[in-house]
Amino acid sequence: MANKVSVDISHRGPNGSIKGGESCPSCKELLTSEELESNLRVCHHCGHHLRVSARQRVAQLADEGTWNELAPHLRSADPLEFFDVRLYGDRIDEAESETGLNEAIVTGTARIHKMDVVLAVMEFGFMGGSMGSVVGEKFWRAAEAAIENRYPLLVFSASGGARMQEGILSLLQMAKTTCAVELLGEARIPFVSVLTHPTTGGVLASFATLADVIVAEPGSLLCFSGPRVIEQTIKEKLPEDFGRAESNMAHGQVDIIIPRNELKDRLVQILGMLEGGVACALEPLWEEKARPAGRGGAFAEALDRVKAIANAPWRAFKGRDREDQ
Amino acid sequence: MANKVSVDISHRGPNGSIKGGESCPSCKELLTSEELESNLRVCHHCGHHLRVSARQRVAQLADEGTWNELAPHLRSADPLEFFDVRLYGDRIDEAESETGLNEAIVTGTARIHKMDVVLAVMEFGFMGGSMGSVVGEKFWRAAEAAIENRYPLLVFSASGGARMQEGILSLLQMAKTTCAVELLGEARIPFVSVLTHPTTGGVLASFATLADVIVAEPGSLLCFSGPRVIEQTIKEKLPEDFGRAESNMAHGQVDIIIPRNELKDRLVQILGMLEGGVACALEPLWEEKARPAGRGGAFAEALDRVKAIANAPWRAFKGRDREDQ
Amino acid sequence: MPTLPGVHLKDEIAKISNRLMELGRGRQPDKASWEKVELARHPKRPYTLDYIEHMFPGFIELKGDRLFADDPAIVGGLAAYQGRTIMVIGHQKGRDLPSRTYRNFGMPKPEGYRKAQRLMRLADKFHIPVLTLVDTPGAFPGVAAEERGQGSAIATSLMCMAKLQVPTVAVIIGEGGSGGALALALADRVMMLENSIYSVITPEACAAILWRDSSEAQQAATSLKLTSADLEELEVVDEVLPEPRGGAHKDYAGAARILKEALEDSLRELETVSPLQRKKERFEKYRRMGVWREEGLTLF
Amino acid sequence: MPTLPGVHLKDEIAKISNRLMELGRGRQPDKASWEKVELARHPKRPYTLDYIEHMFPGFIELKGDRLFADDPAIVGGLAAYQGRTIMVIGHQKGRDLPSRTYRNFGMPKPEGYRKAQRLMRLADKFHIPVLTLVDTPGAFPGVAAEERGQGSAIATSLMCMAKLQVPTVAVIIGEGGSGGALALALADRVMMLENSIYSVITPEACAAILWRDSSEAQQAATSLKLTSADLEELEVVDEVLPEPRGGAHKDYAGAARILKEALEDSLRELETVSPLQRKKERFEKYRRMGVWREEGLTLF
Ligand SMILES: [Zn+2]
Ligand SMILES: [Zn+2]
Repeated sequence: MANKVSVDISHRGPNGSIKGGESCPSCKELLTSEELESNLRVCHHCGHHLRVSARQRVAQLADEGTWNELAPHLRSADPLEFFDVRLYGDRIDEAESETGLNEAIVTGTARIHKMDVVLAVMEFGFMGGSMGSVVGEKFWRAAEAAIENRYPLLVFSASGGARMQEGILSLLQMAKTTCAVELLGEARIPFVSVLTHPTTGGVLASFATLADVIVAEPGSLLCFSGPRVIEQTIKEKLPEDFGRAESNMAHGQVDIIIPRNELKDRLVQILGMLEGGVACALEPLWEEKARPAGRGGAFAEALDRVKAIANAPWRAFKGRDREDQ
Repeated sequence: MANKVSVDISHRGPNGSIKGGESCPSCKELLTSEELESNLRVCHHCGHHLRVSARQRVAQLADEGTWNELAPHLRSADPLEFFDVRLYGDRIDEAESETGLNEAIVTGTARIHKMDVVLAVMEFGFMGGSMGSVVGEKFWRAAEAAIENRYPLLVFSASGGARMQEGILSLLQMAKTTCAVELLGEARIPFVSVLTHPTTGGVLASFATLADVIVAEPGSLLCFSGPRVIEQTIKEKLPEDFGRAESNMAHGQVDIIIPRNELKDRLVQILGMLEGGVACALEPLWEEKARPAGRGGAFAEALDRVKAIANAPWRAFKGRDREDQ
Repeated sequence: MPTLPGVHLKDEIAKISNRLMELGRGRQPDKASWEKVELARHPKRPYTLDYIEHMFPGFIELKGDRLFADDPAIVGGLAAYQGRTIMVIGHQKGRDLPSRTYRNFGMPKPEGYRKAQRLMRLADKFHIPVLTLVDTPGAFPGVAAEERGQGSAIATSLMCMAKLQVPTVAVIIGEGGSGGALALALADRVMMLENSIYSVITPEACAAILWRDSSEAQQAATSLKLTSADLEELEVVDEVLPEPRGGAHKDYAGAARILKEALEDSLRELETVSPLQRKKERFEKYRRMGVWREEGLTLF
Repeated sequence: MPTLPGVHLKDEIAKISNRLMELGRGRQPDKASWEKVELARHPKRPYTLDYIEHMFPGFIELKGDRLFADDPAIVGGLAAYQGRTIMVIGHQKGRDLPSRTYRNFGMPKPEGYRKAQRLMRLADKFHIPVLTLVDTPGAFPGVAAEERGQGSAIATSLMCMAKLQVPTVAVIIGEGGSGGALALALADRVMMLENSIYSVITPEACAAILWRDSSEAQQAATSLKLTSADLEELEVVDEVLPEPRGGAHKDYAGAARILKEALEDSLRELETVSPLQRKKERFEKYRRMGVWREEGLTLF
């Protein structure tokens, strides 16, 4: 199931412009690639957190050589034969060559400070991090892997919303990923969601906000409806801090904002503490048969379900030429 | 356990002043006792709902001759030997003679439109409907009776809050009644709460708002902190509609406001519909042994607990001269 | 065969063949799709409370999320139904200007979704099946709604429906608009009225984004595949319910009768299995949602 | 012997004997009670975050109710603790004017209680014991707080604590003010620091209502029986924790050490029983709360 792929962060930034340097989107200072890389792509002038590509994120977090990509061969089909001014397939091809990824999410197992996790990272550079069938399916498989291996699930989201070119199937990924989160919950697998800039629409309104602990990166835009849509509705310009992580936290929607340089340590700490509770419950001090608890009854049940589902015949996409699975 | 007591509404109103008539507190029109009684103590000029005593409430709701009072002998002790400008015992005596009740709540079984229920009605005339140990204990026993008989629980609240003269023991009744509601919930016994004027403080902040369906009478004042306390805090006069049932409903705190002349019919309808779901679930169409559902596992469990608790040695109050129970 | 980054012969062939197909298809927008959009939004189309009136005479509306407010853009409550009880929850639009404003044009705020969740949990507690009626342009896009967690409210609504032990039936009766519609439609059975639509985005917004021209809405409506027939083909809905002649707006009672029969059939079927099995099947269904390919398979 | 309405010989005798007692007792307010009130409110008394700092170095604060706001008057989060995890939740006062304003003088709004509930449910999910630290004059009495359901927020907080499967320990560390305090104190073990108070109403408010004179607060403090010694006698708290010499405000580290030891003892004890048994014992405990008489028993 897993497939070793080495992490390569050298050749592409999130918008393909890493060669030489970039100017900080906030303070406009020029930052060299070296400065950026050494400081985890945080501006050392103003502290602005620049966008990080999925592969860079994996490199920042995973212990050297521990990344195993999951479901690396999943790619988009064109179930609606969608046409607008361009072909969906052309858009996919372009996104692939710009990002070096074949979808808007990469998933894998990794160790972070020696802790085994399932890690899923969205790539905003891939069609705006939009969630289509492949994002949903990869998320599901990542959740499955977390349950099967009993690893916690750590998800970094960055998304403009739904993949319009997959129409209603794109919308339904919200339901699908929610069901995956419910399975995680029944198995008592810790799930931590890190909201990065920007996380909006259907991703914010499904798995990203259903985690046990919701972390945000400083300054990230987090909203369901985009600022432009809201401005059209209220016919006013929005305040600068609209929908930012800090505002979201004040409004009770985010547990904790963690600057990028502390992220790795703090995430391991949080995951460890959630695991810590479960670990203790695995060997209870009491004897009496209590209701299903922890990784006893509920876990076994959730696992059975997942397995039953995994054995179910997958729905075929149109025109496939041989059985997958 | 139950004790037949006939319902007598003739001699006393909520403030002992029913002889002859009253003027409507809202429109100031004079209303004769006959008018009031025939219209369920609703002003036929302006629709204002005048306060109803506990006994009047029982008479308005219970089918003729079906009321069986529960725990009629429970009365307040004076555990703190509380003293202020008057003795607690004197206050109790006065409240008893003013209301003809021996506490701020009466509980019993009754039939309402032929539906068996456990009915608990608070009496604001009894020391402002304050909740002391007896109110808590009578509520608990009412919940027990509901579970044991599998009758739904219908509670009318009217309270100024805690019974200060019982100090911390009064506060703890909030915890006690909450535990009783949790037992009802585990047994899947429908619990409908009717908030009447006024319901405030510890009663609002415990069982009264923990019901499956929260009903309010029109115009009732429903708030945790009293208007005077809030006015002192914000140093402003409150708007007329502050904390009223209608405002509470707009703010999402109340399910439904029912005028008194529809109350009996609607309550039976609501209780019946909640019961209806459970009744169907009692005889499921499926065969497989599912998780404990309805009045199967969860109910049996809740009942066991209640029984175990009922057999526990009651805490003695100071100076009692023989075993109760 | 390498995965990334990918330009492969097979892909190229597929791409060219797609381009050729594209020339032949869709340059004229499919008028039928736009017609459905207009019917779904017809100002006289029956709304949730119209169906409730015709289907459940003893309906008792229950209001409020017990947190912040009652949202009139979603209504819900208990109904007696063939000697048993059902919880009915649906989006509610207004018909004239005051009621449209009051109902916020059927666009719920977080408190609407939280009310729905509260009522669903109540139903679950008492083993009462849940029927949802879906009819919204989408969740309300406003600053305060965002601040109160519009995204989270929709997500928890989905989660709530995923968790339910009771049978759940959702019917798209008008506009099934995006996440704001789906939030009430994660159900064991999802049905659409013939002239309703269900889409990830409004055709207008889609056209504005992809064509940069909202007058291309008719084209977008065709591309999005949002009609009941499209969705049945995509296996997103389980059944399409035919409407009375001329559309539901011509015969409220007739439309309600059709809906009621479909509900009865669905519940009869759903109640033959255990809650656990029902939930499992619900998960299997949503797990199958989506179309993807794995490497080595050709594009079609 | 008839019950209602009651003037009986036995009662009369009791009444007279009470009156006689009253003449002898309490006309001088008990200075000791008022001293405790002042110590419990001492401006240098350690608050929740002070205890957390000394007890749990790796504390991670988690904010927000996921509904409306984060309430700084209640703080909560995860802490590592002897190789395991604990959820710590407590009221938080401020120490200078800006922080007092920010913390709203330790008076929570509904969002504070709802945050606490969210964190408790999270703890329950992962079998993490819950420690609550209680220190508030009471829930905030404000119009908006009322509108967002202050009463309901406290009630659901109580219900949440009643439901928990994990061990729960509550410690009154300062002011245990009314329902706003109890909302975090429905626990398996309830302890009080020696110089804390726990009362159904503030002495000032009690005096204003009963004596119609708030300067009688000292008298009210005595009558209310709000000191740790009173509450231990009334069996409302399980244990009184002695404070370092001169009071907790003289030695934060010492006070934290005492609290930590008491927590460890409590958890060790609570974890020897099953969740079900623990919950049952919790219910039995609260079911016993209160003092009443049944007819036929004399007044004392
Ligand atoms: Zn900068
Ligand atoms: Zn009047």
